[in-house]
Amino acid sequence: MTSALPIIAVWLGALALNAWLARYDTRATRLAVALIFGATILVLWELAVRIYAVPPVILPAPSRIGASFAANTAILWTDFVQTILKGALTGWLIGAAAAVLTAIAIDRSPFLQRGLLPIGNFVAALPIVGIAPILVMWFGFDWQSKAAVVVVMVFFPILVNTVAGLAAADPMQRDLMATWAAPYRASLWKLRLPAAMPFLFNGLKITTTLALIGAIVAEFFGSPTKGMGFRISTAVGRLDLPLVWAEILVAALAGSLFYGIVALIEKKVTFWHPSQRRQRG
Amino acid sequence: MTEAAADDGANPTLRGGLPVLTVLLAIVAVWYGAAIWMNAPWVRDQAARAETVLTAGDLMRQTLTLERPVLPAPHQVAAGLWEGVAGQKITSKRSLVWHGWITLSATLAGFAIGTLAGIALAVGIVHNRAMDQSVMPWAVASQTVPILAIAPMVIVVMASAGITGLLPKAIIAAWLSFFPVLVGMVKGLRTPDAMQLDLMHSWNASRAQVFWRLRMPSSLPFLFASLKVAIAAALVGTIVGELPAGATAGLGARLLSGSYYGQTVQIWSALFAAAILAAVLVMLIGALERLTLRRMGLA
Amino acid sequence: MHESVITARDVSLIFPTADGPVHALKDVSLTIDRGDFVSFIGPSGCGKTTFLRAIAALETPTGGTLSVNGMTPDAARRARAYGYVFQAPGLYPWRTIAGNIGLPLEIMGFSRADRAQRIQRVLDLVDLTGFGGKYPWQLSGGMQQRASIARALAFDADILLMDEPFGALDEIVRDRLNEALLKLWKKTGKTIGFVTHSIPEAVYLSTKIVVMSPRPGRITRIIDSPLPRDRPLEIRDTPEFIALAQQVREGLREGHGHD
Amino acid sequence: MHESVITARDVSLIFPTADGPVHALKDVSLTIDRGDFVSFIGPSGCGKTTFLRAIAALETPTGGTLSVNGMTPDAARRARAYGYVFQAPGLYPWRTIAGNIGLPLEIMGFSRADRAQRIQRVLDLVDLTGFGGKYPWQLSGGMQQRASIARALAFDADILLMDEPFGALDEIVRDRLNEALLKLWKKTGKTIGFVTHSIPEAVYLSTKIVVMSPRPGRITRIIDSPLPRDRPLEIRDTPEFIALAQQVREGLREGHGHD
Amino acid sequence: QELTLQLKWVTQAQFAGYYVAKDKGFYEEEGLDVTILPGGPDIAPTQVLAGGGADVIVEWMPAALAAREKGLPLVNIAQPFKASGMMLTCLKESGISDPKTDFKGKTLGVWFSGNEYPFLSWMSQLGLSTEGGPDGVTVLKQGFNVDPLLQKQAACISTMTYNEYGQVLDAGIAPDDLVTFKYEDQGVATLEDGLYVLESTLEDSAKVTDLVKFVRASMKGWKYAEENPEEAAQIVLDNDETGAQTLDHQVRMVTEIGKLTAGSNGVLDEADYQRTVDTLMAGGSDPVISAAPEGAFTHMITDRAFD
Ligand SMILES: Nc1ncnc2c1ncn2[C@@H]1O[C@H](COP(=O)(O)OP(=O)(O)OP(=O)(O)O)[C@@H](O)[C@H]1O
Ligand SMILES: Nc1ncnc2c1ncn2[C@@H]1O[C@H](COP(=O)(O)OP(=O)(O)OP(=O)(O)O)[C@@H](O)[C@H]1O
Ligand SMILES: Cc1ncc(C[n+]2csc(CCO)c2C)c(N)n1
Ligand SMILES: [Mg+2]
Ligand SMILES: [Mg+2]
Repeated sequence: MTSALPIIAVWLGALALNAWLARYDTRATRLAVALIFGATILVLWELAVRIYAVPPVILPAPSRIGASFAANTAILWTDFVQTILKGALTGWLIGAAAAVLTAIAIDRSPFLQRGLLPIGNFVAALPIVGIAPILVMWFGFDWQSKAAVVVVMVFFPILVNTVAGLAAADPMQRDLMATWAAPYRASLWKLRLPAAMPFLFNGLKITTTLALIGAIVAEFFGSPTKGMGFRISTAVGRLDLPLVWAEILVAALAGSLFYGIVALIEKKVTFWHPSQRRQRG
Repeated sequence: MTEAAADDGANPTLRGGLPVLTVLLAIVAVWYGAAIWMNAPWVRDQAARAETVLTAGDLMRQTLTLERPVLPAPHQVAAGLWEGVAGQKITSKRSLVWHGWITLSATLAGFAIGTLAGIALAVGIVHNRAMDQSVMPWAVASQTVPILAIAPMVIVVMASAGITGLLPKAIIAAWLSFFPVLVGMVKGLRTPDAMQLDLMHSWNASRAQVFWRLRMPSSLPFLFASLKVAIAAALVGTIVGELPAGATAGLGARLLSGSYYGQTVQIWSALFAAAILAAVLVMLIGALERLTLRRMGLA
Repeated sequence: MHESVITARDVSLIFPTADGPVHALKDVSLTIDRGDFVSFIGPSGCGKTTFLRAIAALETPTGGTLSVNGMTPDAARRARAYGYVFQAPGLYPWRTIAGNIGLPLEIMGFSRADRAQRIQRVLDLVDLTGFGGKYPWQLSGGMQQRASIARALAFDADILLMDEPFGALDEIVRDRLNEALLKLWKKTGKTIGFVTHSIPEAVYLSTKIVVMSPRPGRITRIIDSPLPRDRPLEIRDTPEFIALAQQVREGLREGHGHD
Repeated sequence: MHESVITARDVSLIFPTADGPVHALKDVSLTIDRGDFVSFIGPSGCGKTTFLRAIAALETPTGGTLSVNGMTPDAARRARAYGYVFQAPGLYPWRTIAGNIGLPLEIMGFSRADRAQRIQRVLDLVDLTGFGGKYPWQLSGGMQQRASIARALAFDADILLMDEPFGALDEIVRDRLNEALLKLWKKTGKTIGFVTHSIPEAVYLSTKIVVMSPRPGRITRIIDSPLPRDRPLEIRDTPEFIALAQQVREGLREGHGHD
Repeated sequence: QELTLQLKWVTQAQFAGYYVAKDKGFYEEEGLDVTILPGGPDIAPTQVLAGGGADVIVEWMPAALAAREKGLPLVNIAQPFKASGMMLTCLKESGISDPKTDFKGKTLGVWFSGNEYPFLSWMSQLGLSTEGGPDGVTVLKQGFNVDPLLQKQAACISTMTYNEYGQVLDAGIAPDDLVTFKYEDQGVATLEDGLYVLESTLEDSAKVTDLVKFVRASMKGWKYAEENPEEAAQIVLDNDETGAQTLDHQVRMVTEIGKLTAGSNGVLDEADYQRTVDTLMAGGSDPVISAAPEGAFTHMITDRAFD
């Protein structure tokens, strides 16, 4: 029991520090709060691994992961380019574009709405572990098949959100368009899409992380000898857990960056939405 | 849109299954075409190896009846599904119903845990500045951890702690499904406009009251959109969790064992079973959504 | 020039609601000629908004016939016959005030230069010079309402439908805008449908005053104004004006009596 | 009974916006006594809404001091001193009219029976008997506005702040509600802050009329009314009334001149 | 006495001996209650062992020795598989007949997750780079099945004599259209399916006794399976919870497995061990193990089981 004391002490200390910092709402303190939160987790992890002598082949300590990260930067960079830049990003862009176009088609035609949406639900629910082998069979071993998996994975969440968003314009705003006899394209560009943006970005944000998962996991089903998924599965086989976690660290950093960029664009694009304006009370 | 909705109500065929049927037919047609096209190289190769000459009819017939096609034809998948669902006692290990049930129970458990966690975190984020600033980046980071990589570790660690069966799978499912709920709810809970919040403020409503009477109701459209994504994610999580669980039971195990042996028809049947399951779940949430919104006068 | 622009014959409109149908309009018949300035006045809930919406093809009557410029309201809508000011401002939050005013102009294909010049003109007209770059939520309620009036005036629709456009404005601005509207109307010969709650406003502006009454919504009086088209503000102190106002007030009383 | 309830001393409020700060209030000083009925009148954008919001602790002044019941506005808010009617109805679309009116009552912990009875009473008061079960979007604009007034009246706050509550109503309903409001005020001795654009309304209702002017928003005149507290509608034809109205009109003109 | 065995792969005839021993009551006769956990592509049995999820694992020696170097003290206690079943299977039409000359510029499918070592070692013996290019070979991380060969995404793929090779044949390709290179024949064979435990387990005398009984009963199961392939296949089928296996395939697998277990009585042959170590140490620029392992196997269990 007493062995848990340092863990509890660190935890409470960090909690208090953050609560105090959060009262000063500046850019610097916001960053600090997030970093302290993360640092706390890492310290707790390190302490737990050391105090309870967890075998490194089960869970390596952050210090070991850091060392492995530093020692393998070249490999990590190659894998990052292969999996994230080529696989995830390409797939996400294609998937998002396809989903938005489909959402517009669905929104335009009630026929398609009734016909495509249920089937869209269905396609989206195809589990990635089932599609990945098939897509690897169809699109080959390289990043193209990973991008295809990502396309399938991100499509549905973006579709659902965009369809909801296109329905979000309020009646008076639509009536206005009607009184101007705005052609479909105009009301799409100038009303429906802007009003859909908060929802669309909801979908885009959720899928940033799905894209990474998809690209990495698809590599488990066949890949060239590089890529994060490849490295993770082979490193597990060699029990090189620090390398596995270093790859996971890269994935987490890349994912947070990706998400952050999308969130930033969201802020710029949907500045007018109440959730983006300063909150009162 | 109002016009479209009006047309729609006026035309009874649109309310029925006609659109779904049409789109479905189109898909099946494309699918058959693709099956012939994708399986043809193999059939031609085989013919060349056997040094026989193929007529167009032979080619077509053979591409649609291969035992391990690149892309199975719709009727092959349908037969596989029928065989898996109706051709077995539902307690049989070859029954898709049995495997489906195992997957479903873990999915629902994971979905419940994930949704609760997502909502709880979102509530925390909206109400607590320290959480607002610290949780989100790490929630994002948590989702970028490739689950397929850590799922075996989760299973192994939990198994060594004596936890096996449904719970480890449910936890992986929850891991994947809490995130869409979190993102959607944070947005949804922040949706009320300034005037609505000001009113609450002028009544000195407590945070709980603002939450239950304003934030929660106005977040529902976002919540339901997220729940649909989350339940699909939970299913994926469960299936992923079923792989390293020793690939013994559940649709995930079915999928994978189909993969080992290149049993495309079995893979596709399991895939469809999973997708049907998910589609049904998503539709249930959709129905719940309509019901709730109608009761709230919003639909 | 007695060409009729809007003809309503026995128009009825019923909203089905959860607790029974609401008779928003019942047997409404009315002819509006080209160049008429018609005010609609009546207690809240009597169907003024609904009737204006039906003219603009935003609602479909459940009975009777309604024609605009000899076409269906919808055909007229497609021909861009309407400028509409809604009861609430309905500005798009993602566009600045100038952007909001410019929106219908963009849609109707006005050139960039023409747009800029029109935006400037209507901003001046509604006293919002210098606010073009602000976002709707940065303006006061009255300013938003004026922006929405400016938006409807920016393109030159033949028929202007205005639903309580000046409700949120103070007397002085209101007077100024009333004058401006009259000037515009005389210059352009537009046909105007105008909902108001102010009897003096209705009398001052209109060539025809339609008094309505609720449950079911219907027309109780149609009063043709004998006032000349040229109306200085001082006309409001003439006996004709006061008599007319009295007539409208009586019409309103009657309607209320029916409750 | 000259106990001061609201005291503003040199209150300033500046909104920072992308294109420079907006001076919404500048050096506003005012004392409101218990039981006063104070009207705010002035051109659109002069800071009426902003001042009311500052009193209700919905905005924080950037300069000067403001106290309510001897406390800060925020403390008064916590003590549930305010009933507030916003310029737009602001009804919650997922609640019926009765549900909307009952909402603050629920929040303040009134019993179910008490709630039902109060809802009934205020619905009657604003002439919406029978509409309790409808949703906001099933009502006309004026009906929505009345519902929002009913909501603010349902719980008995000491201080009632009303931002153009009667803007969307016709004269007759408006007269009726004006009378009802006066009766309520006399009976309960509430302190009322009231924004309006109608000079007669301001004069008819108030014990004190505050005339404001924009850019920067400030008080140009404070007129104490010599009219008695008992005011039949006919008081509007008395010379005192007309003189007072003229005074207000002049104040307004001055303000507009500054543009 | 309870004992948990973690398999390297899914339930199939590759592990017939253990399933037969369980179903035929051989474990029970020894007073053991054995739980058999199937593996899968994402299960590293070594990790399960380290996490305490199993007492004994079935693992290939390269992976076991690599884990040992990573600080997980695995010890081989028995070796039911004498010969290696791994080979490279190529389509004849790809024009490969001699490994020394024909692999250049080709794409080869290889299993990773600890199974790649013998392949890498072989390539380094042949002097071929595995980084692609005209003078090397392009390596694909092969998934679970033989699709890359059927789809012609690779000229050759890794197969086991008892499993994937049969699948290629099942897919409709005649043996005549194939060329195979057994690792045994290329001199790079490494020991497969052995039984491994942690060093600490061997310090517990009660556990050691259980292991002795376990190995004895398991070998009895293996011998029974060799003699009754049909029945063994049926037993495996009964134990397959996924319901994905077919009897034909499992019968053939038992038969092929029999050829690999035939030469073994469970005792590890030190010459085989040495050859495995040599192969792994020769592994090109990035050898799998850097130093000859010490104490990576023990005869203690088999000695006590079969004396
Ligand atoms: N959130 C805001 N951001 C920036 N400027 C604002 C904001 N709210 C109000 N203003 C500005 O403050 C000034 C006063 O606004 P306020 O709403 O108080 O006017 P008002 O007197 O109520 O006008 P009206 O009669 O039109 O409602 C206006 O110029 C307005 O543009
Ligand atoms: N969408 C709707 N669903 C149901 N009833 C409606 C709907 N819209 C309007 N009504 C009803 O129709 C009647 C007429 O409404 P309308 O909005 O035309 O009144 P109005 O004359 O414009 O009133 P106000 O002066 O208050 O704006 C009202 O009783 C209202 O409750
Ligand atoms: C991902 C993955 N692919 C292949 C193997 C190799 N392997 C080892 S045992 C066995 C069973 C033979 O049918 C196979 C295929 C592996 N371990 N992991
Ligand atoms: Mg109206
Ligand atoms: Mg205001």
